[in-house]
Amino acid sequence: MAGKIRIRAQLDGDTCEVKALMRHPMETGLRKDQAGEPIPANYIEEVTVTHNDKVVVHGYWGAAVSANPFLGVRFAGGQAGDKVTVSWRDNTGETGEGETTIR
Amino acid sequence: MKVEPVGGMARRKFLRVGALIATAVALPAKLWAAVTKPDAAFAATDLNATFAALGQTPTESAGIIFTTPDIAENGAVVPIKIEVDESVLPGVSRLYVMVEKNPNPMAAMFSVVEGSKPYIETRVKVAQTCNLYAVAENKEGFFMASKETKVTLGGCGG
Amino acid sequence: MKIKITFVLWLAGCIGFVQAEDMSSALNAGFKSINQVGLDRLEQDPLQAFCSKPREESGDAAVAAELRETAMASVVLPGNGDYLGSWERGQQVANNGKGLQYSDNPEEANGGNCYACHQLDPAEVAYGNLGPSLTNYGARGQSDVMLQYTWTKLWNTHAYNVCSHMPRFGAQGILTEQQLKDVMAFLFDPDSPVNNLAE
Amino acid sequence: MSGSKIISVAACLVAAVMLTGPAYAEEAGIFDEYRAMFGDDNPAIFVIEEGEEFWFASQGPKQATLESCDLGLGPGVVDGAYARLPRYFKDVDRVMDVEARLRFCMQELQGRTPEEVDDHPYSLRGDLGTEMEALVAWLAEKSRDLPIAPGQEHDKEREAYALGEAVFYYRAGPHDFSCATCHGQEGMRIRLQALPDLTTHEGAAVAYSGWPAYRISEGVVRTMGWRMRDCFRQQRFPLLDMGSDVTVALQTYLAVTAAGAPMAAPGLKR
Repeated sequence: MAGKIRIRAQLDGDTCEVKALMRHPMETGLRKDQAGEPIPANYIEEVTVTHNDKVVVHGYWGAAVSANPFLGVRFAGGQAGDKVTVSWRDNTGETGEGETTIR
Repeated sequence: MKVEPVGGMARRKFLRVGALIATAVALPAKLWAAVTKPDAAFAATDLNATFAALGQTPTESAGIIFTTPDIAENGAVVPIKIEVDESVLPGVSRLYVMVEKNPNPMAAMFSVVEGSKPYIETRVKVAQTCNLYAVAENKEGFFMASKETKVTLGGCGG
Repeated sequence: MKIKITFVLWLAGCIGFVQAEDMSSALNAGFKSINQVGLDRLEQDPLQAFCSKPREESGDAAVAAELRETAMASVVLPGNGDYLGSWERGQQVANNGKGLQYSDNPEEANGGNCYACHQLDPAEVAYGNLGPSLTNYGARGQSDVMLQYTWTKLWNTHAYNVCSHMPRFGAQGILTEQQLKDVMAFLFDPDSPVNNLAE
Repeated sequence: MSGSKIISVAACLVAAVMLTGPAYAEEAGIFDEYRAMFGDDNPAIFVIEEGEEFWFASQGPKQATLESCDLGLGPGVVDGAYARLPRYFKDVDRVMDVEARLRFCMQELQGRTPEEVDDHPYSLRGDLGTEMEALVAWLAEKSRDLPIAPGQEHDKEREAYALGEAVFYYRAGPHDFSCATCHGQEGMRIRLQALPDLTTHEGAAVAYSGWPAYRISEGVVRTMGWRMRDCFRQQRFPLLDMGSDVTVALQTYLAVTAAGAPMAAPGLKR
């Protein structure tokens, strides 16, 4: 169940719409737990969306992106069956990756 | 007096922050080398300093279509959508999301590779009622659209 | 103190009874004390017991009258006859929903959480409607009678409405006398946003 | 986004995760625009998957799975089981809700101690979820769209209803609150939060069918048992014990009042 990503990639004319949901706490480092101990910062810092192994959108994030992040992007030139991936790396060096094919 | 966590002091043993996230795939330390992270902009603690770190205060542009809710039920998750009218603002290669009154206004920056649409949907934390900014960058410089989102106090207040 | 009460409940054509002892033992087994909140919180006083009937049932009128009198007798008016504190502090009390929950720090002042149920400052959109709107409350009058009536409502609302949903902020020690004065000022002071109709 | 596109996106999602219907099914009003922007994307899908993984995971001293847990429809039957709870279980001679039953199965089948099972059933701040939340989310998903049909044939099931109703109206604590204080009238809200009238079928149906739910303010799935515990916290009562007779009774009262309405959980809530 590690670093899971849910991806949907759908064609609308010549545009491929990608929607991704990532499993990540996106902790700011500013919160405290119920015992009053600080919860360490843990957030996705970098996200990449690729189409057939070519980067189409790349993001740098701060901790202000919400927990279990959602990302929607669009690109041209996709065909049904093409591979789309979304991958992330967080501030602790952990990574996650998901893959789907365009419908 | 220290308030004990509900459920006792036993340390959480499952699905703790980070515990869930094992390294499933070996990825390079950086996912993409083409753009470096503008660390100063992410570290800035007010909007003007964020703009300064990017190098320019953006000018208002009707070419940015920025959708956020007028009023959010919860500031922890505020959906945003940025679209660009490419007939007004062509060649946009970067999009930025900023939340004026967050501890660090810069929430996210996106590089849009040629062939991709300057289009982003995501969800951000908004600490208190304030303006949200969508900033677009092209060869001409920086452009922006802003919109206020009201964050309400929820539930029983406790 | 424990009050012996019987709940009469209709269900699928037959009558079910929940005896007070069964109720008490179920509650005591169903809850655990935590932090500053003990199982004594589960015990009812006569007023709580009287007001725990399903809404379609009304209680004995004589008992209700007696409970109203008891509530009225519980009210402690401010010693120096000065009802009004600071509306600015009262506004904070009205906005603060914390206090007396096991998740709250007992060393911090309790809130009144007025906005949970009432509209007050018309500029605040996040208000509840379990109670009536109190916007422009000051225009209802500033007489001693009005001040004493409002103080009594805050101290022990059951003096007027025996099974009101509103907490007994004074009688139960939820708010201090000073906090009550501050809330009074928030309601009555002409400079308070409650009475600012410019919005 | 066009209507047909919404449908096709949703259909795609059904195939992928068996999650149907608008994710944000609550009362309409001032937050409509906000809620509409969430579309069908409910992070509960991760938790549902995790719940399935937990069900089939060997755990405890006996290194057993929960696969033979009897949720009322026979050992291992999960489809539709959630919608039929709470119900009487002969093997323990008491009425149980989903959490009480899971707690029982974890002890019986897996040999886990009550201390371990009860240690931390609901997420604390900073958690991504717990085993209990994940299992309940998955089981609710397995009853999606099925009518709420708690047991009311056994005497103990009817006693649970009667106790639940009595607890619902039971005023106590420094604030004199009962469940009915907030949930006994129609059209009410606390601040801007709509309060379902749980004494009516319509209100109870909205409330009962939508839990468990992904709570966006907390980033975790919360269960009906947690919802009740947290209501009592705000009522200034002590800590409501998961799976206790009081919890089971209240859930029975609510489920019976909501009976017949289709389950729509895990939902998406504030």
